[in-house]
Amino acid sequence: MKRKFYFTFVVTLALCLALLVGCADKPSKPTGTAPIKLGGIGPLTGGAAVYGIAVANGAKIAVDEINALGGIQFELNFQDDEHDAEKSVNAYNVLKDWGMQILVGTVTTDPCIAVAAESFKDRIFTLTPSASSPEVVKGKDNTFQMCFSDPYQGIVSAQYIQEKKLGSKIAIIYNNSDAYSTGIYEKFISEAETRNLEVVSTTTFTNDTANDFSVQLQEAQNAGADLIFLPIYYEPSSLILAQAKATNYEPKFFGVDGMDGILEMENFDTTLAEGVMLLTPFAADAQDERTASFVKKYKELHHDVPNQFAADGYDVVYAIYEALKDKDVTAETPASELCTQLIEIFTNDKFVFSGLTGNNMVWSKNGEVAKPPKGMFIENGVYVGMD
Amino acid sequence: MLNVSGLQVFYGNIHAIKDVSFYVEEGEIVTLIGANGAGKSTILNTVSGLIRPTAGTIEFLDHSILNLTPHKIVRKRLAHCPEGRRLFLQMSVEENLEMGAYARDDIDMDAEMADVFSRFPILEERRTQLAGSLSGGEQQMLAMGRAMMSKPILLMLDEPSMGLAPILVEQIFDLIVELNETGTTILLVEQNAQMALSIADRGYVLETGSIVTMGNCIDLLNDERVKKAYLGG
Amino acid sequence: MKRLRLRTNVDNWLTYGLVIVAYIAVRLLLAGGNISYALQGQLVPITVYIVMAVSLNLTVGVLGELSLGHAGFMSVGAFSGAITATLLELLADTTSTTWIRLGLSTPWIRLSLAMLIGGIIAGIFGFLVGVPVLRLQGDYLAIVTLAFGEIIKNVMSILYVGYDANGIRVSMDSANALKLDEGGTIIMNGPMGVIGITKLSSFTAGFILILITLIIVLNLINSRAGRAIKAVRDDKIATESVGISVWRYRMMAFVTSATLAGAAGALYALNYSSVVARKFDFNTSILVLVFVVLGGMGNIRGSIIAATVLTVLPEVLRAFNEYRMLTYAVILIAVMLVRNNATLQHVYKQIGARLSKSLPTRKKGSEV
Amino acid sequence: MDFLSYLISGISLGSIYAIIALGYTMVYGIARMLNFAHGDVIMVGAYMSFMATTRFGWHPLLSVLFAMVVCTVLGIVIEQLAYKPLRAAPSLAVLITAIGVSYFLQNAALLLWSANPKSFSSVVPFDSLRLFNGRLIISGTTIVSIFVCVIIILALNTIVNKTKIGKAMRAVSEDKDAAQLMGVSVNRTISITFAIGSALAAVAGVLLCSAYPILMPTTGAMPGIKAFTAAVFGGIGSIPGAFLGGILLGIIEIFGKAYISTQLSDAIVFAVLIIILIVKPTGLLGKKVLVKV
Repeated sequence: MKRKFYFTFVVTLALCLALLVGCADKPSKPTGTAPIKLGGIGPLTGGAAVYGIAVANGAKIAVDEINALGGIQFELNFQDDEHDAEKSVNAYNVLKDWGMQILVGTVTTDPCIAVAAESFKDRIFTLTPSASSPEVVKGKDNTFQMCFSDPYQGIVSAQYIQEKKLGSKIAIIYNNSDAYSTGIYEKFISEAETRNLEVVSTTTFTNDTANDFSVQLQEAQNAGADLIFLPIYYEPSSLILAQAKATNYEPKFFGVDGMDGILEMENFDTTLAEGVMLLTPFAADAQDERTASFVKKYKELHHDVPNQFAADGYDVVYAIYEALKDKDVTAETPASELCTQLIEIFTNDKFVFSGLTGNNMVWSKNGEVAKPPKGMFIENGVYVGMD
Repeated sequence: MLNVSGLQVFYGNIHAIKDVSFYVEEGEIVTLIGANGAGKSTILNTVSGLIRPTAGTIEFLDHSILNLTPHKIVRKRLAHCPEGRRLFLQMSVEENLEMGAYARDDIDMDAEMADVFSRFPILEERRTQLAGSLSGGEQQMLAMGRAMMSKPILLMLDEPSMGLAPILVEQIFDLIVELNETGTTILLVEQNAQMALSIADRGYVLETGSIVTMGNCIDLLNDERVKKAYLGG
Repeated sequence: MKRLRLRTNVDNWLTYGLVIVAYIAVRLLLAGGNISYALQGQLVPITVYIVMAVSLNLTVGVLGELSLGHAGFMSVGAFSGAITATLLELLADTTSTTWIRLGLSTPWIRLSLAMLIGGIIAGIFGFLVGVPVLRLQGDYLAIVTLAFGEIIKNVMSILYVGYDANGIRVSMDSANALKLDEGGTIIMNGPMGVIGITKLSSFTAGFILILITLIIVLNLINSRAGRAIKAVRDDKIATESVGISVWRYRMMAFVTSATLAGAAGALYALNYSSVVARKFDFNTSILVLVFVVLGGMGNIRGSIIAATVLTVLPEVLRAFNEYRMLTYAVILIAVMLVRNNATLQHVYKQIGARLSKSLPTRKKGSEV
Repeated sequence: MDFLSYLISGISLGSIYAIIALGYTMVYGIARMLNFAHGDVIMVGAYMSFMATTRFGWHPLLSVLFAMVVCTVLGIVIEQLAYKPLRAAPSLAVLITAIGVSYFLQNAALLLWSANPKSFSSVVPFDSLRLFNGRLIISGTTIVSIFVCVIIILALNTIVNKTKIGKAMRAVSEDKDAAQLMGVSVNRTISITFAIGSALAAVAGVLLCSAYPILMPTTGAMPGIKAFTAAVFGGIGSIPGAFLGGILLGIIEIFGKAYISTQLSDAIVFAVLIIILIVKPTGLLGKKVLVKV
């Protein structure tokens, strides 16, 4: 009956296996000075693609710049994980077959937790640009973060709001289906308690209900909130700002690094974001030469303004470069040896890195980065330092 | 008018129609009789294009209609009133009649409908009712009426007497004869062989997908085998 | 009849044979070090998806009802399995009874218990969902399964489970609301899911689960109950007169399907260091449905092959870079078109007919 | 006042679900297939309008027309290439193909327009309506959505009940074979249905993004599923049912958030759906399915 079909199926299966098995012993011989193999993992398709693509693009720019310098050469292989732990581990294994020596990734939190467990076991140094949960680095000496950790952002936000007396009655709207958002919220709320900040309304949404915020805003308004804390990404934030405006509700809005990118959204009415405050390590319109040159390159290549993820990706590659540039490492150095060396360097007090997302960054033994957050507020459509 | 030859139809692995050939001349009433499952409806469905035969030719007015889709065949004024009536039960009586004339852009809808209503006054009474609310007899009248609306030159009727009271059966058969007299050629499929043979000019007897006997109706009515198998003695 | 049963038996043995031969082949390749990391990493997910596909086939192919929420049962199994495994590990550390400690520190015992409990809890959910679902028909039934899947996803992503000296604590608000003692552990942390899972799953465990699934499903299909279920699928009205027992059989199939999905979910969760509710969404339900439809409804062997090929396929397509998922979509559409093309089917049939003269044919009733 | 303003938010959200649901229900009613790619056609429609206004600088209304034309063509192309060859195939095969089309559209959009979200500017030129000294605000988009929704229903009702093609649609929906015997081309009728459904999707996409101004390749996915739920809720295949289902779903979603829990709003929506279907197994206004013996 359907034997022909089976036949086709089995042949396809065989081909698939052949391809995969083939991958294992296919040595990729690069020409010239053998570059060090950087693997990258992040969502390039699906709902979270915006973050993965930005990191991949940013990292690529850094690799090209570094290779042009002539010293250590890098080769970047960035694989899609669709923001899914299973696919992320698959991508990781593909990179292992390719001969990855250092991992740039993964971009999003829960895939990163799964992958870091593997890279820990395999002794591959892992520096994630943007997976910000402490669980990512917990118990894994080989995993480091380029971004703030979620609890840190929660604590610093509460601190900022209290110290600068930004609001007396605070409402929070967070995404309860998102690890990043929930992570910041939980620390914020406990820190707010110790600092005697009055939280008058806490409402949530999920990725599936991130359209209508009328109820959340109404509750905040009814509770008399004069500041709304938004530990969420900029896409839902843009909707919240628009809907608040439409109902003439004008509290202050305080965001975290996920808010960065809102001004660069194509066609976004920046007056909506007027006066919005946020903590972010990166601002695309910063005046320093390095940021300007990065933004210019990014725009030329991708016709978009880079967001913080792109900057994180860029910084990750540069941090690895800075760590390795005076060391005697080659494409032949085993991953585990590189791992030991890099752990040693990153946890060394003397290693201080300055990049697009902060100056004088240092890493703690547990892998978290310490860098000063920049408080910003939006005035006339641009970031202005809060201090 | 209609010329079918060497028709072969398969349902999956079942050989439903085995090398069937027949013809219908203009102005005739021709009947296909046979037991349940002999393949009568399959033949009509194949002629009207609903089923694609494996082999054989079907010519209507000297043109092959073998590769035409059903809605194109209807436009050649070959109407098929299918088994089980297949009315649009969620549509009104009037809309069902309008559907009958769907393929004809050139006719006067009101006049045709008036003609149908003159034959079946009960339908006029029920013209806004849903077809699903009609009784069995009324539904059969509507099915006939719907088939008439397209003013076919060849009308294929599949079991018009099924499930009807004898008095209604008589009425339907009278109408068939009347339609034929006003110039419509009829291909009639019936289980009620007695009745069918009594009004038809010629008949074909089907058994498990093959034609076993054919001839004019008077001969068939007197054929011993036919008598035994289909006429109850 | 005797001939038919013989054919069915041959057919079933072919299915078992396929699985066993594939297992041995992979084992040999693994021993020879001939398998890429990429494929090694996929071995457990492949077995999970095979079990998912076979169990869904019980609902879709055999019961004849479209389910769009199969991932929901997988989710229930994954979380109850992951929580069970974590608790057992904690228990092994704290208990003073030697034999319990020894038992629980054995990974495969913890894995089996986790899969068992994951399966049982998913089965209970299957029953609860089945009560309303099996009253409905067709697309309405499908949408209710979709709704249950979404509800499960929503609830799982706000579920917090902790463990401390006082026992297990559960909250639907936040991790702070668990109010754990000093030294308590958060096992399940809302949208973060269960983190820090000790990886217990293995290819062999997956293989054993497939065998168990096949034994259960194939025996169910060929049992009296199975025949009754199929009779209902083919002709609802005629069998309705048979009465209440039909409902029981249908429920039995539905619950079995949910239980196996739960066990598969537990196996899946314990293959990674973390598991999140988001994974088990509508898209995952659809993915498994694609395996079933592509493999042929009611065709168990087809499900196994389709699940394997389609799990590996997106990885093979990595060479296409950013066009990968686009290519995947095109292949999916093309395969559906080719598979259902009337002309080609005719060709299959002729080839099939020629082959069937020399080989025992598949039982016709099990195909759609 | 809160109650009223929640009600209005609900109706606003609901009217958009309703327009999407109308497209679902039309296609389901006639072609008997669950077109899971419908949500992605919505997304394409929104991108078209976005491109027309921001890149080509067209008038918003012209951009809506442009979106409708593109989506209509897209709908017909999809139907011809992917669904028509499967007319005789089991309905599940068509369902899977529709999902393939959905993946295709999403990933094509990702490649064409990048993953970066776009901020959509509303095509509605009216200001909000302020009542009770500004304590109750009804946005221009809400008013237009409801208005458009009502117009679409009236138009669909007229098409389906009064025109020849509408009768053909109903005939095909009831009995494909009998419709063919009346001279109806089933393929053509289904293609026209797809064209209408896709044009509606374009309108829905523009209104969705006008009300919730963010546009990404995945924008249509969740509203698509919700609207499908709404269509079933009201009785799939029924035009007034889709309207009622959409509006009710919107209201339930908002009220669930407002009065029960923002955390569980989705679970609440789907739980209500399940309860309704248990009480009334064919949806609110669904016809009893005729089981052919």
